[in-house]
Amino acid sequence: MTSPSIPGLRAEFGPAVERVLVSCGDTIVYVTRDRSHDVLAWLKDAPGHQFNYLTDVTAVEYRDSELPLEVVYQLRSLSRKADIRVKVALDKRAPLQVRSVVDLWRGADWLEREVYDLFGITFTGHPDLRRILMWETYAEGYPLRKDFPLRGHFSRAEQTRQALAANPEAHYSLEELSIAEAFDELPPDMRQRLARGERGYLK
Amino acid sequence: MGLSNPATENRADEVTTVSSISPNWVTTRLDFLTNWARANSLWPMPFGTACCAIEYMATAASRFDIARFGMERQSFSPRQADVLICAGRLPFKLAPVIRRIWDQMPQPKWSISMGACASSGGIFDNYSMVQGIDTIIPVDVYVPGCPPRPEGLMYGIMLLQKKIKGETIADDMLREEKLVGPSGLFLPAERVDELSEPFGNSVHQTRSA
Amino acid sequence: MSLRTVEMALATPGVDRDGNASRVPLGVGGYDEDFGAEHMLVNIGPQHPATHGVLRLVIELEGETVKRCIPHVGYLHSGFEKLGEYRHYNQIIPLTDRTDYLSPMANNVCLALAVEKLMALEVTERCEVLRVIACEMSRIISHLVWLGTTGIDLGAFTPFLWSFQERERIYNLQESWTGARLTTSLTRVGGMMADIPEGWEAGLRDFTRTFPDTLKEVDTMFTRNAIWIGRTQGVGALTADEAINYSLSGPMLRASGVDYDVRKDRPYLGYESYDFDVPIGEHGDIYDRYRIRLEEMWQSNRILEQALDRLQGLKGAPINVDDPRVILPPKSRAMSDMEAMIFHFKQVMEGVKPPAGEAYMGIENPKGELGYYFVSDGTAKPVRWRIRPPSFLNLASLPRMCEGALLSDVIAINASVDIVMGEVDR
Amino acid sequence: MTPEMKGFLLLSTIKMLVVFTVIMVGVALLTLMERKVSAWMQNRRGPNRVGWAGLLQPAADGVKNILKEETFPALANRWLFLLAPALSFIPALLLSAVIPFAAPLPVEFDFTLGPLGRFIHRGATPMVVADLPIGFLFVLAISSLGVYGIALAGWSSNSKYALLGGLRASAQMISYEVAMGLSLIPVLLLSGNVSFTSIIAQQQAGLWYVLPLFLSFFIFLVSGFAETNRLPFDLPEAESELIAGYHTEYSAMKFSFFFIAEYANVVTVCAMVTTIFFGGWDIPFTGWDESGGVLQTLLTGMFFAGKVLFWIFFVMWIRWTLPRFRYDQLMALGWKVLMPLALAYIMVTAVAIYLIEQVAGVTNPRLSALALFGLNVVIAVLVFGLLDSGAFIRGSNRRQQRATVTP
Repeated sequence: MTSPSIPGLRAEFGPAVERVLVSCGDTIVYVTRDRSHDVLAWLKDAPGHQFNYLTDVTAVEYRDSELPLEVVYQLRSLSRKADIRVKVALDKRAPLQVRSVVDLWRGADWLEREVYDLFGITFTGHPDLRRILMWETYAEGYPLRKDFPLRGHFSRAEQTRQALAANPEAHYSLEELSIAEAFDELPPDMRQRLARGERGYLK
Repeated sequence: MGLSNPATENRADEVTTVSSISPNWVTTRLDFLTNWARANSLWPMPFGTACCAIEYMATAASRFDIARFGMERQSFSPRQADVLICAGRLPFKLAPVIRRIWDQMPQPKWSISMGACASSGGIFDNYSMVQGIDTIIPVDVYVPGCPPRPEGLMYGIMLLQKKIKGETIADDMLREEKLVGPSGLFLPAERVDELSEPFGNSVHQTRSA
Repeated sequence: MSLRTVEMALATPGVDRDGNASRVPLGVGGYDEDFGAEHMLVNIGPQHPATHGVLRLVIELEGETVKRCIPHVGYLHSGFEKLGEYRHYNQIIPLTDRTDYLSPMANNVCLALAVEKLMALEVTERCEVLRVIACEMSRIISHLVWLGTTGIDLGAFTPFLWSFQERERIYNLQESWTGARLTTSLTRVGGMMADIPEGWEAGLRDFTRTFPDTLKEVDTMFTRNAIWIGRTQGVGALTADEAINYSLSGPMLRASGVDYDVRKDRPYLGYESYDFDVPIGEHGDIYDRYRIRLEEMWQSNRILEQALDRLQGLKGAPINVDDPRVILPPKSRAMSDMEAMIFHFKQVMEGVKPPAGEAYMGIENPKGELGYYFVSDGTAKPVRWRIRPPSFLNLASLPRMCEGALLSDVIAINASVDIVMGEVDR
Repeated sequence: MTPEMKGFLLLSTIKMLVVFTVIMVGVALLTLMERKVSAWMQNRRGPNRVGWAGLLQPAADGVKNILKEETFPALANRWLFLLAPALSFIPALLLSAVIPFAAPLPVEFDFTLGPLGRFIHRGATPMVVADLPIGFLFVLAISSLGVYGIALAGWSSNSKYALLGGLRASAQMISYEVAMGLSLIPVLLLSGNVSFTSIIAQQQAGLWYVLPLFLSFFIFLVSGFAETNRLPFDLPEAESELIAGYHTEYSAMKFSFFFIAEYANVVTVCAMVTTIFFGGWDIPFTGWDESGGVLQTLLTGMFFAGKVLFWIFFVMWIRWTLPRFRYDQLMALGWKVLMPLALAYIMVTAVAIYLIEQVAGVTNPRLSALALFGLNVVIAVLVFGLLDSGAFIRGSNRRQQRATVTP
């Protein structure tokens, strides 16, 4: 049985709701990439739906390389005790981008960073999109992608070398505290030093 | 960190000369005293990361009580620690940290690799995990198990005590540590390939490739 | 908002690029010739007594007041989800032990439930009761570790050892049931690894009878202790709306006054038929979290007693579903019966094969809602195994909770989140 | 130099050696005692592998630390880094010089020792290395020197944890110094003298000061905990926050010196508590005066040791029981509770003593002490009632009421 929210969703967004299916009792809604944020915002606030709790954000890549990458949002309404799963399919040939939902749920912050880290999906509008589980200079790619071998791309020796070269306190600086916004707050001399590349370089 | 320094000379092929001082009555008596003190006052630096850390905590708790060995002072400052106990898996992201802590510990120092993951990578033969902390720091005692029981860890500690009691101050090579070369390996790459042919070693990607 | 990435030069701190020693600036911001910097950056972790593993916090301090707190995780990233894609469903169970290693049995149960949901399997009643026992035992031992480590973080060392004594008693029970103290691998898809051994209920009953003594002892030591109250009340408070917005779950969510417990609201394993209360806090501070976890241990004890009563009536009932697709035939039959041997062979070599589809199963773990999300394409190995990690999401609210707190409060707040890094970093 | 002076010097040297040895060995054994007491409270065994019941454990730790590598952090201020352990170690030992540890011992000798000449000593010798007339003023002065060692250790290490620890230590020790000093003024009022010997004599005549001056005792004890950086006031080395606080960067013997200093301070504070509030070496209801012999000296010495050991045990008991204060709570307790309390108590005691001795004309010291004791019971009930209501430490005033939200 599909979720009772589906008719409302279809009425509100029409063609943006691509398809609806049920798997193991859970309703799955596929929405288009450009309307995903609107759909989620509507689901969060619309009276009668109120999926106010973001259970999870993740992504799925299928073994069949033709199939698109899916970003999965698990929503829950705490008051109505109902669930819905919203999926956004991303064509692998296009840039992997989707609107961030951090402005709706603060809890999405780290979840989206994790998806970015492990799948390489960019969330536009995310305040601080950095790698979270792997280190900042990790060079091998996105580990949960299917074209990423289980043991990584590099040899063990190279991995060890790179890991040891990664400075454990490299981010122990103001720049690190919040990379996205720190630069503007830096004192002018530090900004100049950064621009000169004394502590690193901007790109 | 002492890591970026390339090993200027490769000692792998040298014949190890053990000592410049021959053992005599004085050194053996001194050895006894120093080794007795060191073996019985091993202040651990608990580098607890994962499941093994819980078993390490159980070892420190009432039922097993490593305090009996004089080890209840957990030195979270590496400066005051004698034995680094790496309890749990070690991802590459943590590799420089353990190396740094090891470098910060004053001599004489020892290390125990607790559990399968620390010793060999365990079930985590994947992109993120160091396949054995002995690729990062020297290890004195490996304790197998996933996680090892507290009895296992205590047996490892007792083995380490035994090892310490066999040390001598006459051996000036005892605390010598080889630095990692620019390739990230202790041995030259060709030598690694040669040693690991034709099957590679347990994690066959450790080849220099 | 602009996105900028500043890449750091790979030089060792304290040593510049040319290898000369240099003094690391102690502070940042508003640098003044005479008085130095206004703020100080303190790096806590990854190896620090109070980070419960390998969490790293970079804290910007003004005096001792926290201006900003940035958690860094990933120091224990072990690639569980990637490994799961290379394992049969039953082979994933040992991996689940090692994510949240403070409550391994509950993780095993969650995995089995998720795969059973994917395959639409109904487990037997005895199996359900045994799984409830496993979950509640896990809740108790996990909260015990939380209690002990929080005590240490706030300076009281002794309760840690008391809680570990109780843990040892549960370890004994776990060991006699599963053969392992910590990494239990208790469940299988469609049933359990093993039934409980003879006389095991008596041991658990003894535990449920005497365990409240320890709880009372802890209660006398902390609940009305002026220092404890002073350290915990009003610290790290989150409102209900914030808690929901941050996707918190478990005791963290309930401490903020949100009445949500997966066991009550989306019952599984027949939890709706047990008589227990869900404690709800009202201030959302550390003290409420402490009270809730303490109360949950009492309630778990109650559930355990009820489950033991039910187990009496289910003596000799089967624990595994009668389905050769998922359950191995008994060894004796596999050795003598051709059909059973074929099933055994196919099970071991090919593994359980759920139909194509996907399922999300969330259960109330000690840390919060643990969810396993499986996507299957009909083969024996999942396309995607996603862990919805409760402590990862709970930890994400740390910067918010630490605003304006003192350095000591950060430690206390971090302890109150009850993280386990194996699960945060996976 | 007169033979009498030589005799005095000889005796003083002997006393110094004895006290130094006892303190050093005692401190070593105290570390073992701490471990055993904690083990006992936590249902453990504690060290028991070296020597009988682990008695040689301190020796093993000591020898190991002597033989360990000394580290100097790069860019630490080398000289201050070296000096700091000594600076905290020496005041801790100096303090033990002024505390009388037994009843005076009658010693008489008159002999000639080769080229050194004649040594003469007659009469009772006070069992204290230096019987200073300034008594506890000296203790207060010297104990406040200890903070330099800790603050310098924190600063010179070039480590942030150590710096924070050092800062906390200096603020905390200086704050509690005030309360500690003020808490001793009622003692001065009652005894009329700061010398330890006369304080003990007064207590023999009247009552142990813990009864007539209970609040002084309480404030002194709390400040003593803070002065020695023991739980619940161990913020300078708060393990779960600052790893090891001010001695984070210290290894080997330099670290051991901090350790010894801490325990020596504990001994001193406990000895002070014993001397000022529990009659020192006085054995109650015996009324022995200075005419006793060697046996009396031995017995009183043992009694003194017993009392000190009890207080040391008390300190350890507290350490393994209570959680740690937060920094602002610690400061609030020192400045907002203990100091005003001590000031008010000075006033109350002064008035009470005036009333009892001048107005009522009570001359029997025991009677006047009993009267003060009665007053103290009333004050204590008031003060602890106030403290328990949680106005200061509890922090409940920070708590805002919030309605429960059900989603």
